[in-house]
Amino acid sequence: MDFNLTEERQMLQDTLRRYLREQYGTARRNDILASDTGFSADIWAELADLGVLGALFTEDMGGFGGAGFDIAVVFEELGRAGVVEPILDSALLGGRLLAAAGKTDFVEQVIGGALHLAVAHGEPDGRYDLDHVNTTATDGKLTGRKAVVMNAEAADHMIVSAKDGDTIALYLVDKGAQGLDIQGYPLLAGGRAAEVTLDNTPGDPLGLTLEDYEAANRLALIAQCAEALGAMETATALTKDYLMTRKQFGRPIGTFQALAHRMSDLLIELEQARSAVINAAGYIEDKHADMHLSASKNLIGRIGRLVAEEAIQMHGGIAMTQEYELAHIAKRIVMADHRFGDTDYHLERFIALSAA
Amino acid sequence: MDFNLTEERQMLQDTLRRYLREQYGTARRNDILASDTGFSADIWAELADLGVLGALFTEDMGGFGGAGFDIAVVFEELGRAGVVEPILDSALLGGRLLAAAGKTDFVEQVIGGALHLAVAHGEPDGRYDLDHVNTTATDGKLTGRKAVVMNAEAADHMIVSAKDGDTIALYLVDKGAQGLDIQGYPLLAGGRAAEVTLDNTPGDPLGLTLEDYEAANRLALIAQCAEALGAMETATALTKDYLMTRKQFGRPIGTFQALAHRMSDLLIELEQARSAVINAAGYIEDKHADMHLSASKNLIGRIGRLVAEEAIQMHGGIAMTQEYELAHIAKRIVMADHRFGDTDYHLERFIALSAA
Amino acid sequence: MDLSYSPDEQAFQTQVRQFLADDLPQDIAEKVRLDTDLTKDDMERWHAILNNRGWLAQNWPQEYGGAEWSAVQRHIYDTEAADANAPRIVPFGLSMLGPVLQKFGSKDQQDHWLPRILDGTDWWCQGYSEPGAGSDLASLKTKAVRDGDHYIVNGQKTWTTLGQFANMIFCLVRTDPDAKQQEGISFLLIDMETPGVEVRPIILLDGTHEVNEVWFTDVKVPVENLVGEENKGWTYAKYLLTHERTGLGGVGFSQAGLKAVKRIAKAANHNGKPLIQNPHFAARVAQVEIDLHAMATTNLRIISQAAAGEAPGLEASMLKVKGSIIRQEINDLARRAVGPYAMPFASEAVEGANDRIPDPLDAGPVAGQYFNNRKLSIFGGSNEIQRGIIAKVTMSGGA
Amino acid sequence: MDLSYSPDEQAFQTQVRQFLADDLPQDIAEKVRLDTDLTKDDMERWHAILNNRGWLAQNWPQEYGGAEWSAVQRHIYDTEAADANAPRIVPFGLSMLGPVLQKFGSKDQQDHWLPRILDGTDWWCQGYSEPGAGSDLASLKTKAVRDGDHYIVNGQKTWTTLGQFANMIFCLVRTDPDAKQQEGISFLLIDMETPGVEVRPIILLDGTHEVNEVWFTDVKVPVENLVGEENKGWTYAKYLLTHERTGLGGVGFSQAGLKAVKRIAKAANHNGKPLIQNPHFAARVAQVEIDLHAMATTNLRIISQAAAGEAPGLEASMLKVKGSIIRQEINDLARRAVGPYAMPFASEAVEGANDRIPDPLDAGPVAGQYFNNRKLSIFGGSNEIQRGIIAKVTMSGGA
Repeated sequence: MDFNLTEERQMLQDTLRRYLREQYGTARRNDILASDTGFSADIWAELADLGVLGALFTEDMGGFGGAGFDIAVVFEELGRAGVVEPILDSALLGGRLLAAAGKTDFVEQVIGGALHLAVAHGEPDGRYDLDHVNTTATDGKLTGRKAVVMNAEAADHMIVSAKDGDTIALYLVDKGAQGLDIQGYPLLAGGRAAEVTLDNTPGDPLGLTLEDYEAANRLALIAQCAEALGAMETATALTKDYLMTRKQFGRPIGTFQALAHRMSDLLIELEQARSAVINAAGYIEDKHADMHLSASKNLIGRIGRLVAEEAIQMHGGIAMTQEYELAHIAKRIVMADHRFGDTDYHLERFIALSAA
Repeated sequence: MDFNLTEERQMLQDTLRRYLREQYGTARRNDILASDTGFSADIWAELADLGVLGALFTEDMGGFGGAGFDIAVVFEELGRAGVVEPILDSALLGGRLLAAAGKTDFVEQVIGGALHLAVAHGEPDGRYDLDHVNTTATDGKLTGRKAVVMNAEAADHMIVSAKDGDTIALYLVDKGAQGLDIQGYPLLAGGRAAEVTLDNTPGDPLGLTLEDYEAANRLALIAQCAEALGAMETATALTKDYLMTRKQFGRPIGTFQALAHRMSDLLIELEQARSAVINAAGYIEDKHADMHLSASKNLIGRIGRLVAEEAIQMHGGIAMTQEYELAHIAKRIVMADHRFGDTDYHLERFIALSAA
Repeated sequence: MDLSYSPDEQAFQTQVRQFLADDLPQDIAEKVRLDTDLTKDDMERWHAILNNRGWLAQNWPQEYGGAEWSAVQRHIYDTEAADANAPRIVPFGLSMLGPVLQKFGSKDQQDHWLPRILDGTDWWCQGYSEPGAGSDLASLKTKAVRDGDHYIVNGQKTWTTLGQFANMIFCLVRTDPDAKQQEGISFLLIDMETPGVEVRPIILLDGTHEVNEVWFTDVKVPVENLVGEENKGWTYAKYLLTHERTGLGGVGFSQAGLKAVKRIAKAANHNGKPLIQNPHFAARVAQVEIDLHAMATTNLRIISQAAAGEAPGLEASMLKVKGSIIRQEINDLARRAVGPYAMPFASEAVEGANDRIPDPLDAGPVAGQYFNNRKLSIFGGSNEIQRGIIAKVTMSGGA
Repeated sequence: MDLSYSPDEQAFQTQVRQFLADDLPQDIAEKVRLDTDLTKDDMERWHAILNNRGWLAQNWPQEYGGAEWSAVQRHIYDTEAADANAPRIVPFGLSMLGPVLQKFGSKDQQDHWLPRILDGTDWWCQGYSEPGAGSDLASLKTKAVRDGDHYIVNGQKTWTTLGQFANMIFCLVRTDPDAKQQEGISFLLIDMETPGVEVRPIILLDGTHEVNEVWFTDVKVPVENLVGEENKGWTYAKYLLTHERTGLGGVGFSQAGLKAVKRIAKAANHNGKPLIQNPHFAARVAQVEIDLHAMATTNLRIISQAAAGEAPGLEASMLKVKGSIIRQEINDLARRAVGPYAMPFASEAVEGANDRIPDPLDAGPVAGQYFNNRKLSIFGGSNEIQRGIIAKVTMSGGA
């Protein structure tokens, strides 16, 4: 048993935390949120320079990390700063799928920050079901509709799942490909997504199946849990500061017992959330990995709701205003529940997997 | 709309509350709890004299009440005082079944307090399922086992359900009937029950079916909800008093904000519980009566657990001791969840009935 | 005990239902259903329709042009209106200022201001809260200094709901700086077009513009705009806070919201079956439905007491706490129900964004509403304040 | 980061498992599984078996005859022991008094008392709490007045666990009545057979006799039974409270409890199917299992810090709160699982009652245990006290 970060990961964490603290304050982020693209190319390039994207890939793939704990370290820091750049979808999910397909040249560009990807898997009535794919592939031509595709507008390439006969397979679709329609929109917690329609759109088969998608999806789950944890740490820290700053009847409101006890409960649950992320990252190679991931995503979902709601409530009015840091952070936390399966979805999956 | 008690019910409530306050204190009850029979014949006779048993029956049946609100008023007061005498099973459930069977002479004795009954319906592996009956009836002879039969030892007659072919029917079995074996034991929340075995035991068919049992069971549900409400009122009152009496750091602990806010939540939930009982009693003739009853029993179960646990927690050590009033009351509240279907059972039934 | 409506009440319910079916504009109802922001014109249109029917000032005495409904009638209207997706009546003039003027205003003030509330000439907003004061109104700092026939007002109000549409604001201002906390406060009516009044929007976390800051810099207010006596404003404010405390549970809104959740969950897919058949989701829905059903009865009990002349005290605080928890839980269920489609962002505050948001379940911006309705447990006396009141009154033997 | 045991730790685990399989008496294990009260003889028998193996004083240094296990080893033992239904080691002599004597006792005291703890000559109990003092130890009132070679002790202790079996009690007593709250307290060892010591049972709400009142009337205690210095007892008590704070979450107990719940729920019928297949029950079980799984990792993190020499502070309080909530939830699930059979009442305190209780699911007295374990969040520093500590330390910038 060992609960210490390796030296490399500790350094990555320190570097990234310092960079984001200095470069990714509320004002900067609000500018990014208000921008047309919904993300900053400069930040992206700088994160690539810092090695943040490379940390998501193994040495075999041209990176210098790629394990569960590398991903957890990176996304916890991104979450702590409320980063809206679509690193999870573009670099991690997209990049690891291309790495699995052996597209080493593409992966190199992803690590370098030059290539942007989108992964178009979910469909309008598929909700969180991974095997729900009605998009068809016929002779390398894709037809169907994909729902809430993150980063679709900015992506140079899109990875699209489709059914070729009974088999779900993944295809690479180029930006501007024929029959590809992208209807973009902003997201509540920042960034942009799109409804993507394919109409006989040419796609390059990646030689990947649903199983490969599921493998990448596991990494996305670690990342999403870690990101939510980081955001919860910020929400808790903001609340703690506020409770000690804001006064009523001449004393900090945090010294009133009801709020103090509720704050304690948040801190306890935060430790639980931290353990959930450690479990997600630590059991990723375990034969029960999916069960552990569902346990973690469920717990992160439950604790996330509690932390977001309690942080807002204990702040009071100020937390209801868009310009206050917590507003954005709380949205990141709650919206994390809408990605890769929500609290109930993973509760159900945990029950099925633990009964098996 | 009218939320006032009729004059008669108000009088019944006042009389019963006064009687129990004077005659059914902690010391008296502890004597009863420690007794072999687990109930007091004197109390029973006096309750009959006060008209408490008669209030459970309609005028047609020889009583002077019998409606949902009559039952609710009686059992709320019994619950408030933590009464352990098996009025619910013996007088209400048993009595109303005999009334449904037209046994007016028996009902008269029940109302007068002279006749004690037991209802043997549930079976060891039946849990809360009403239609789970494996006991058989062949030519008026009953064979099978009945589980946790309340008041079995003291009952003059037992009403037993059994399957005659495919039909569940009810039979009257006399005390001391051939092949009747009664293994009694005390109950955690007071009173006694027994495992009852029938081996070719003669039973007198009452002409009642499972539907009749379900009708009587509805009244038992009202009673059980109301009893739990009364006990919750006592638990809440005891806690309120304790919080204002017990001091720490020179002030009543109830003035500390955390406990004060939790006390407020209990009071809010107590109002919810009161409404649940009103709904149970008020919709008993409604075509959706079962849905309303399940809603009420579910809510009473949830609130009951909260009230019992919070009352104990806010008291601290003293509430852990058997001799303190709250210990008994908390047990009554929690054990109410194990009768006539628990919180989960009724949640499921509510979902089924409200989808229909 | 009788849980059903009397024949008269049933007849009234039919009348209300018919009116809503006939007269509620469908474009407005659709906006309410989808939680799209209503324009000022939408709200004024609906007020005019209600006023035309004599149902705008539901709680006013008939002598002032009110409908003078009973508590039960108002409950019936609220329930039916929520079910029909009617907009809520903007309360500042009708439910808040009106009763204060009727009780404490001069004859001149009543004659001047009350008809203008009914016919929509004035749009009122409320100037109570100040930055840093939280729920503690007694510590307010906005000053009004008497100068001849005028007061000179300086200070800042915040959380002013729909202040961007208002031409008038009723304010609590400090007129005696030396008096103790709750004394020395006056109740002043201020024309927002007076020089020195500035309204600045506050954008809420879901991107909506509902509330504002209102700044006063040397604003001249005629003395005839003082309501009642100088330095007695706290009394009037308290009257307003204790008056009109039924309906705080938002039963109608919750019932409408739960209906919407069920509709969405019947349409939403979950592993190839409707989400509503998923036992975990169904359990959440059922529990909040059971809670709501009990609270509706609690609400009726309080209304029935109010009808019998008893002032709702603690029960109002209880309803506000439980009501906000239930509504917020329903908002949570709605956002869960739509799955990934909770993420797209619709906001009037983001230009043109409303048009392009996919919404295959026809649910509206449920995640935005989830965040927006966190306000229910914060504004208007937070749940913590309410719990404090309940504890204080109960523990001192008051209940 | 590595969540798995090292090869050495795995080997140790195998050793422990083997020992438990070989040496744990089956009659005792069955009593533990069914939560039947253990007799004094049962507990002494198990202590002797452990002592024989050298594993009784797990945290003592080897120089005192201890096993000197690491935090991880102790965790492994705790988990395996809970899984095998081994009785817990009675902590008063071994985990509480032992370390205090080793740190603050005289050589004579160590030589005399420590071996007697190991070989079972003495059964210790703890005299800290007093009536009315709650979790506030500093306000204690039991007095010890020096009189020649003796102290004369007068006062009352309460919540004395297993005091009915003990022949010795270590007590906090007030030796300087004029000193401030936490000063003037001494740590005294008292032979319970001394005249003037009286033990009175407290029956808990589930009918069990676990705790006692201990009364002292002019009890003569030799001065050599003073540990350390007079009036410094608070320091030793604090050492004891901060020492040995791993394992507070009761992970092993919860894991064993959850396993039992699943077994019961597989056997219990619910509408013709095993209860465990009921989605609502399964959801409750799954959620607590997920909570517990995370807390087990939290527990390991703290153990790993302790192994690295860091003193667990706040984390211990956090574990105690969360651990009690999880165990109580598991107790709640167990009582739900057995349905109507939760109602029968088994208690040693009721003569002969144990024999006649029907228990078709072989679950033991789950409802009694549900009530009994409400103590987890009350005794040993209530959850409210722990939350206060967490808030105080965190808010003052300590974490």
